[in-house]
Amino acid sequence: MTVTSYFLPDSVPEALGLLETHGSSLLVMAGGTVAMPLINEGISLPGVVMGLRRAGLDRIERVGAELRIGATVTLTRLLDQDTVPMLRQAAGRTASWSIRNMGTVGGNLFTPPPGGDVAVALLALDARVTLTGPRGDRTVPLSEFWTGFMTSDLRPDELLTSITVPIEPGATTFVKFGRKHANTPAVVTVAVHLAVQGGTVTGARIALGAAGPHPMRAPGAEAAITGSALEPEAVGEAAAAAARECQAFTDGVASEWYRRRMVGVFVLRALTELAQPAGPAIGGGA
Amino acid sequence: MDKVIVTFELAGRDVDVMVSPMTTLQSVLRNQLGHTAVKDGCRQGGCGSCTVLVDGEPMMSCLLPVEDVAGRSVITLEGITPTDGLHPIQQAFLDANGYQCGYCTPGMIVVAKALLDHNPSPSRDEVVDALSGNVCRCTGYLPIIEAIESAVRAAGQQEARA
Amino acid sequence: MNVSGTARLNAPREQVFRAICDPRVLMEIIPGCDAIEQVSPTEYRGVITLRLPGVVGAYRTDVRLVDAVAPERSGMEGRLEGSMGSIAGRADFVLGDAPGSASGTVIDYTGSGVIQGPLARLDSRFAERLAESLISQGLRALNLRLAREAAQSPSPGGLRPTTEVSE
Amino acid sequence: MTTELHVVGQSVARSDGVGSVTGRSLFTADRSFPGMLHLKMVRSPVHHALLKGVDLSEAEKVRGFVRALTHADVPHNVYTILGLIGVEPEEEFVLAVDRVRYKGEPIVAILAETEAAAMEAVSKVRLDLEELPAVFDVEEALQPGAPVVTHWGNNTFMFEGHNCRRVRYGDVEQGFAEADHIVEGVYSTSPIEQAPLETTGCIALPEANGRYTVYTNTQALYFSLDNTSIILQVPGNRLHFIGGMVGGGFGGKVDVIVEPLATLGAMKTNRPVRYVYSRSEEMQVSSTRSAWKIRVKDGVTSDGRIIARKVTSYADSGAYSRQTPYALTKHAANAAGPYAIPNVWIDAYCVYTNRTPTSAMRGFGVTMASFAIEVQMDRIAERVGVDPWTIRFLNAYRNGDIKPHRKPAEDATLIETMQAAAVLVGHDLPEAFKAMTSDPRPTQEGGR
Repeated sequence: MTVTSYFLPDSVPEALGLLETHGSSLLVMAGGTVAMPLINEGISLPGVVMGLRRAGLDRIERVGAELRIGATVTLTRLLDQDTVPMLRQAAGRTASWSIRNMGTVGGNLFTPPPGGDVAVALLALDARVTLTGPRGDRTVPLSEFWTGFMTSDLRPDELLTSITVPIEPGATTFVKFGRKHANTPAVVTVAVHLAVQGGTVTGARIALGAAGPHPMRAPGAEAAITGSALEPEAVGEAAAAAARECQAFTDGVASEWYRRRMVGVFVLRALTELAQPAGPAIGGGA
Repeated sequence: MDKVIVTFELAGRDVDVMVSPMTTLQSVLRNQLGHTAVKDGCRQGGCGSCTVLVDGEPMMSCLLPVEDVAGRSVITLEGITPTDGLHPIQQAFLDANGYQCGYCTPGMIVVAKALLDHNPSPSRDEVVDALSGNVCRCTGYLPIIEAIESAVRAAGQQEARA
Repeated sequence: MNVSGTARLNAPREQVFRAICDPRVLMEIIPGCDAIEQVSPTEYRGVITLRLPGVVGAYRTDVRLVDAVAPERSGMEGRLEGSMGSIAGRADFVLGDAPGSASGTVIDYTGSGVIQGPLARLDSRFAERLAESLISQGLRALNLRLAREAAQSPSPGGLRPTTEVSE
Repeated sequence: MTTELHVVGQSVARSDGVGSVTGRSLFTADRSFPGMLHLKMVRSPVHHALLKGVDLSEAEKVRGFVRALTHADVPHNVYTILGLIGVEPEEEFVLAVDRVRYKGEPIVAILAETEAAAMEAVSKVRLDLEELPAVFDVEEALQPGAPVVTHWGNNTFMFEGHNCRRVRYGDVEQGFAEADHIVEGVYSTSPIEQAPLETTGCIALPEANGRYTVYTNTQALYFSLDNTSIILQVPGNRLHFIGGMVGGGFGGKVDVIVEPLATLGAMKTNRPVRYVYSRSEEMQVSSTRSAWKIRVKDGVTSDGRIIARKVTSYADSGAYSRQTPYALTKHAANAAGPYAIPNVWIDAYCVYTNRTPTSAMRGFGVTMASFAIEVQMDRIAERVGVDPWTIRFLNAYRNGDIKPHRKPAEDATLIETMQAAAVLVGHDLPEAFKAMTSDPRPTQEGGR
């Protein structure tokens, strides 16, 4: 189908109305960095399309102990905030300046691996997503949002409208290993958030990107370092656990065996960095 | 399938174009407005040869439906080139041979302009990072980086004298 | 395009086999399935709507059960057709008794097909990963449904229904 | 008397520089013409299959569809571009007839009013395909029972009755027997896509006088014109090819693959036709540099002289020949490297697989030979216990030396190049090597 109509609703209610009118034949798009290449190549041939650029979802604000990010906040604006440093790191390693000016945080959650590096950081930060439908909002932890490769819990009559990130003290790091220094899909991405008390890890969230059908936590690795002081044995065990439990795959960027080994290498590097950072991360602030 | 009229500002003046829905800004600029300095290297947001400034920010015009820039200001290389002579960045590219086949050059210069507008004296790393979305298959990037750095120096001396 | 996979289901083979052949069950477990009708004892026709990032569209599908040997195995030949192109092929599944469980079943499936149209232009591994993911979601949904069925009505023959649901 | 050089050694401003930095230089696809049609290709979705039928019924209903071109519309549906220099047999088709041999092989060209309409129509063409087993590795392709790719039954190009290009010089087995060391290695390179920033493309316009103007970014203007003339059975003087700016080529734009069909489209519709590759087409379908597997076995004396070199190499030509038989011949002439070796034995196979056909890229055929030979030289140096400079100076060839394919070496410069390189990297060569030249050897040592 060549596109017969392209809508730019200027409010969420109007957008939901369009979703209801056109149902499953309506392609929803935000920054366009996922949909437009497929349309330009003649792989995706939608009839009716809705862009969310003007739907009023581009506010980013700190609300108490949370950072609330509108779904169409661009990645560039994540670089301008320092409330959650890991989000700045992740955005900085994603695509290029022009693409960061267009790509949105909400869109990043729908980018199939090996893309979607900001989504990996959000998973490690235990973010929640707000899904808005005709019957109002519902909130889903990001860890339960993805249901498979390119599929999610989003219902046909809903829009993802915002992402909420808890602002917690803790040691965080974000490591992306790609074939190039910048503007490159990941071989593997590792995002870590550690809650630390008196030199001991009391809570660990390790998220892996490009090592499964969607960004995934590594519970085995998390268990291996919880209760430790990140001594080499614990870090080594966590790295091995992550390599075992990840669901690496082969694509044009890297093969399954290479990704599985790089998961081990980069979880080790990420945790080692947190173990002896420049500043006193263990027992220190965010 | 009904066409739509879209109005936006191009190089400082308003233009109206009649398009089929969701025609890309790249296609409108190249095929309807004669701005063929906007190149067509991939249409996937991966090569940067179609970079334009939208309200002063670099964007890939191949991924932008023209409706999305309605009412906004668009600048292409045609808008950066003065009516006579060359923009200092263009002169720097010419002097430093910051091009060979010329296909990536417009995108490189548009991004360089946006970079210097934001940061008049960027470090080499900042120049490299700004260009990370622009692919060049001929020069190996060094002459392009050196061209931008010489434009920065020239602008610096300009200020010193002003 | 080639796909394969396995899953553990918490119901005896006979129940699993019946479920897979029941259009009402298929409607519930196939992700995005809007409609399905049985047009003959072995033929089904339906519509599946997939909303994937960057792509939308409804896909007409018609599937025929072939070489069915209840409750052990069956083949499925069919075609999926929509705006993204078409996939024509065959899948086979084998139901085995789950080791170490009185009433569990292990389903192993393999499938191959020829993709045509726009979807064929993507890296074939992309389509394979998508298909395997959708199938595993379907099998997870089937498992939940079987567990619910078992919980509501104790299965005949006094077998104690297992309520533990495994991934 | 030193001549003062005005250009050589100076940095001269290029005449087309202003056009590039202002973006005013027109590239092929920057042009558009009223009533211009867009050509999009229906391509094989599989690597190897029988093509039993094409169903255009749905495609024809698309709003903006104008017509389709199939193999029946092509006057001389053969696309063996080296046919120009007598290379046979004719084996590749402009549009597939009853078989497809690589993923992306062109089958049906769709002409439509807009690109969107053309792409929609392409997505609605149904192909009746019966998939066949495919082979992707050169050595597998040569095993008995491997899937047959070519129409003449074996998976190699035939060079004057032999299934490989053969070079025999001296007695290599004798050399191995006399050698103190035998050094062996296997070297393989992968296909490389040239990926020019501007994709392959052209626009063909029907002129009033029955001629056709074709704007094209080909690297080989008259090579394209001549091949188009043969394919369309139209005398060359009715084709007016216009080149100009080329947005990078690197060998990727000598395929002559878009001009024939765009011109045919213009002929059949009497309207301008634009046929430009998308980036994914350039990556998947435009011919790459071939992958190569090279086995080298050397016989070396204790003091580092190479007295025997046996090379067996396989070029992966992909599904069709294109330029690879020519590259293979160039390879065979250089496979022994720039060294004077008395006993040389070379077998070079041009092998067909179900990969994308390969063609030219920057010194194709020789670059991979250099890769293999120079790594092998380092290995020999290590085995013999001399440094990499010495092994090369010892064996370097000079003008007048007879090369394995029985041609005297002319304008040999390996010695001078290594001497310059040594200066650049600050490596102090022994006096003997500094004094060496590529001049012909004194006669008493002659006949080497």
